[in-house]
Amino acid sequence: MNNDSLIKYILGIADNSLILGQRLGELTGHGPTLEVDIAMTNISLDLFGQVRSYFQYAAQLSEEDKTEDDFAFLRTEREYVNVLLVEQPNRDFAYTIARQFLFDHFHFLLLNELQNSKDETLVAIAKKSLKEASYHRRFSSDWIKRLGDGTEESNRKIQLAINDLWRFTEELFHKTKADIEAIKEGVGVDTDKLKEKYLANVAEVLEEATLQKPVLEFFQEGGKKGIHSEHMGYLLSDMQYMQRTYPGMKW
Amino acid sequence: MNNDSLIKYILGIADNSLILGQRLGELTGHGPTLEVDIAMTNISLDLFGQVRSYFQYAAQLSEEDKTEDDFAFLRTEREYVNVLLVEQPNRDFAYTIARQFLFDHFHFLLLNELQNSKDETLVAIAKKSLKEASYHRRFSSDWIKRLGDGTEESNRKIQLAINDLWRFTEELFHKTKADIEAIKEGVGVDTDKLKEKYLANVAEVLEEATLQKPVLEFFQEGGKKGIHSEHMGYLLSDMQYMQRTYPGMKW
Amino acid sequence: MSEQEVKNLEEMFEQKIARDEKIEPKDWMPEKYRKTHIRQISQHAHSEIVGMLPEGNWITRAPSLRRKVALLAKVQDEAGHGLYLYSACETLGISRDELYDQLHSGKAKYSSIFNYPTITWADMGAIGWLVDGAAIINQVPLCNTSFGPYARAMVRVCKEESFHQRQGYEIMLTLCRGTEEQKQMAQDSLNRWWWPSLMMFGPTDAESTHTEQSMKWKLKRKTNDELRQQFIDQTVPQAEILGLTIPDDDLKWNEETGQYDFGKINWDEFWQVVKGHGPCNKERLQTRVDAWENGEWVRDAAMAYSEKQAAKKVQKAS
Amino acid sequence: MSEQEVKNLEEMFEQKIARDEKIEPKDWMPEKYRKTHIRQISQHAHSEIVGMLPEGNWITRAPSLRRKVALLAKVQDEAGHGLYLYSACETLGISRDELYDQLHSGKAKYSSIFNYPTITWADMGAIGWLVDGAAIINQVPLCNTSFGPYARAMVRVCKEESFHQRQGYEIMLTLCRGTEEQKQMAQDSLNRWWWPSLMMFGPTDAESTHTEQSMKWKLKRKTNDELRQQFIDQTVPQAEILGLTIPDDDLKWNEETGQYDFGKINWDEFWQVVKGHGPCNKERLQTRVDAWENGEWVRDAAMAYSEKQAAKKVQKAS
Repeated sequence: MNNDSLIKYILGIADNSLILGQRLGELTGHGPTLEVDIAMTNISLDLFGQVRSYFQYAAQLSEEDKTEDDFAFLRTEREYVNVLLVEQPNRDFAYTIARQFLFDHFHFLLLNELQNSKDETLVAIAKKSLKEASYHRRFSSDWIKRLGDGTEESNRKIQLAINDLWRFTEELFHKTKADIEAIKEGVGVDTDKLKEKYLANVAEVLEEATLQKPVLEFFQEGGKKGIHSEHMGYLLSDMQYMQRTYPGMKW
Repeated sequence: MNNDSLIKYILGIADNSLILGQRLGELTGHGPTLEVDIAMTNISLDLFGQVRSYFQYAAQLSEEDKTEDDFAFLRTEREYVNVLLVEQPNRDFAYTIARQFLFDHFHFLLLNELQNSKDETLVAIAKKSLKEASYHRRFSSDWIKRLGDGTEESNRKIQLAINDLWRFTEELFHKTKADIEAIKEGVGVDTDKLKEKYLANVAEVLEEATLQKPVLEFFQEGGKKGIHSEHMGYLLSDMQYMQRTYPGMKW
Repeated sequence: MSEQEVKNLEEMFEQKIARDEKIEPKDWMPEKYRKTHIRQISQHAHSEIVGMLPEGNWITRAPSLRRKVALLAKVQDEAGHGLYLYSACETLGISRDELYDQLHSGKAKYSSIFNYPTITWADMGAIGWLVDGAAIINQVPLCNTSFGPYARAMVRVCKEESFHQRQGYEIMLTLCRGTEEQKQMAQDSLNRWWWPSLMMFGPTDAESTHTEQSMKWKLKRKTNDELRQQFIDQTVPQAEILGLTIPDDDLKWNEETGQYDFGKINWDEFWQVVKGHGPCNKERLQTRVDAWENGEWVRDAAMAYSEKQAAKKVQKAS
Repeated sequence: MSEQEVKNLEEMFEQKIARDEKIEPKDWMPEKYRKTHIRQISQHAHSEIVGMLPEGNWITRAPSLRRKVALLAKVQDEAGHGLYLYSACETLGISRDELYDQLHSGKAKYSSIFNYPTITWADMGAIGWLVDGAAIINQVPLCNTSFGPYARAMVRVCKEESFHQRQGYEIMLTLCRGTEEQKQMAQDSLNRWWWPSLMMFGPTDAESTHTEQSMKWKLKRKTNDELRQQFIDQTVPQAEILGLTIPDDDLKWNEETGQYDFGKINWDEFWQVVKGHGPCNKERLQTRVDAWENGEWVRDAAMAYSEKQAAKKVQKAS
């Protein structure tokens, strides 16, 4: 497949890690316990590590003279293609964990499949990232159980967060033009094939956590087309602040 | 006095209105009642109107080819010289009103004196702004009374906000080099002469509001030297977002 | 009252409207008239209040002081419209708190257009140009509606809306005369707001309910489809001046009808948003509810204070 | 225990320390030793935790991915240091909750340096270079302190701090080799952090309490002034390499003493900050308290869950 499409395919994966990493980065120093603080920062670190691998590869593929930081910091909001789920704010710990949980289960399955890509660099990144994603998934699932089967208050809060964020789960499986092309070339993962497993895995944890799996008629989408929620602009104005204010400088 | 110093003197006044206007702008659409929402937006509008007059004058004085927007949007954080008080966040309505109240009483006295400046443009701006500031002062003082002499909860909240923000009041009267020069030239207001009146006026309202006037040993300063609180960076990253992201464009 | 008496009153009432006389709050009116007006006026008021949010989203990030001031003033005007409209509604014997309750509980609706996110500065232009443009077309006939307080409120609202619309168009014009990036931003915004703006006129006449009754009461003078057509015919030439392309491949001038033909509206999307599942329905409602709940202690304080003041006055007087 | 017995134990205890043997939690120790160590170790732990905040402030705004990752990792290390230190402290018979209570109520102190705001990216460099630099000088001797758990924690802490310090210096170096604007940013940051860094060594020896006892227990090996001098002598040449000017007109090399002479420290500022009136004392404490209070329901849930799980296990076993 041509480099441009491949870059787009890569951004479709990498932007999720970038924006979720950024959201988690907001929380460092504010966790409910020191141990959780450390664990969440760790997930953020893992995600940014993955982002760097993806963007370095994209920079290499690009015909323009680009760096990983150009991809991270110098796109307009409309050019970021992360799903809406990952940009949702840290309303409270329940939302943070629910967001993480709903993403991790997808992320794990995606990386697992990405190991079979025809693109060797993506295979290498997938293999390295899969271990991390597996740990993230365990961490967030464990917390879903703790909160779900903890106190009455925590059950209420985590159920509310799951209910609220559920509308963003469908988009995880949507395909852009670049996705479809990458799948045809044997490079990309056909997310359709992950959906059943995703829903089963998520349902299993929710059940163990004594939580209800939401039933929804309508889902939200937009992020993959670069149409984000109003939260995104504020996230970006902080994230891009230095690069925009001091263009072209090295740090 | 030379233009550079005069510009600095002007920024020392204008930046307070700019940053406070920006803080109030965050609240539009989120007020406790529609009437209060409208009133607060009105104050924000007045402040930005004043800012435009000051910055247009500063642009005129500047030897570089500058516009009002350059002053508003294209300085680094260290170059804004507003007092710490006005950049404090909208924690809740009590903080917003307390901040407004503590600023308005100063602002009114300042503008009142500025009418006697030897600089005619400043006199004109002062005359126009004084009416607005007088209305702001009445609005915020009335709310101090309502909250202070309202319910037990509102009394507790507004007292807390007053106590917390009191430490920023001393800086209102501090003088920069440009201030001292402007005073010597008969252009600037000697804030020393406002202090007693300020404290008396504020005390009078607090008393009527059944609130305690805080007694403090230590005060905070920094804003007038461009050393701001950590809140300022986030305020600026939003405020400057468009100008930084799309440099040199007209809107 | 006997059935006959009611019937007589109703007849006189209908005649009054037919003569283009205004119904005033103190006048007798059928219960259905009252209810319909409460529903429509409050829905309109809620739209103004919720409509503050998508634009309020760009106040802190407006790209120039001039634009920031204009945007603040515009959002403030919307709050003002909300205020007149709530007042007009209150004359029908319902309190503002009840009206808020209906909004916050999801019982009352507001214009679906405000459930789309404002994601670029150009959206401030597109909203003024298209959304206020569509609103005016919907609202101008209401300046002559039968219920006096509503008609008078609408006169004022329409005047300001028309100013807002010009302002929005001017934002678009500036972008379109700017850099390539700015022009793209304008085009992208038009692409996102065009279809939702067409949906502002409501379902096609075939699907629309209440129309006949509303016509009689002058709550409506033209059908949804007529108004929609008027909007399109008015807007297409404006887009041409901007040099922007309307995102509708089927849009073309029809010599025969003297109107533009246009493509199929995605009514599934329309109903999804109306039912509460648009991109921002949850956020908008949550924001309103949060503002209301966070403001409770403030309203309580104001109430307590004014009661204390009143008591003091009484004490002095006695 | 008789007075004589206590005296014997104390003597043995002092001899053990003198022989450079470690005191372990299970060993007998004088009450004052225990209390002094709780105070110092917890103060040190609190400093790590509060110290996460000024740097955490720049995580979302770090200027490159590489720097963002490094900063996240650094702040995470500080959380890790907090964890070892709280654990070391807990071996002295105090719970972590009690320690937090002391922090949140303002009873326990933490290093005053963290009450200054981080207002530019260069502050991430200056903190690494100067603050971690000063911390290392304060802490290296503690790797050989008498209380085993503290000494072992410090070995790990110092190793990481020294990595952080190099990293901070490297940030400064990059800025100083960058554009004029970046160099100015570095200079400005040095101007703001220099004097507070000197204050990190505490009051002058003349004003310092506890020193003698602390020396005996190897909680201190050099006096505040000696350590401060060591820091200055080490840092001035580093500033020269950067091409930055130390903001002290009185700073100059003294051939005779083989050390730098330096200007007067503003002890009023020092005491103001220590007493809780520094630029960010209120914000730092509020942030910690907010995190703790907002996390309460989470900790409660985790507790309830683990109790349920334990109960289930017991049920299965029986």
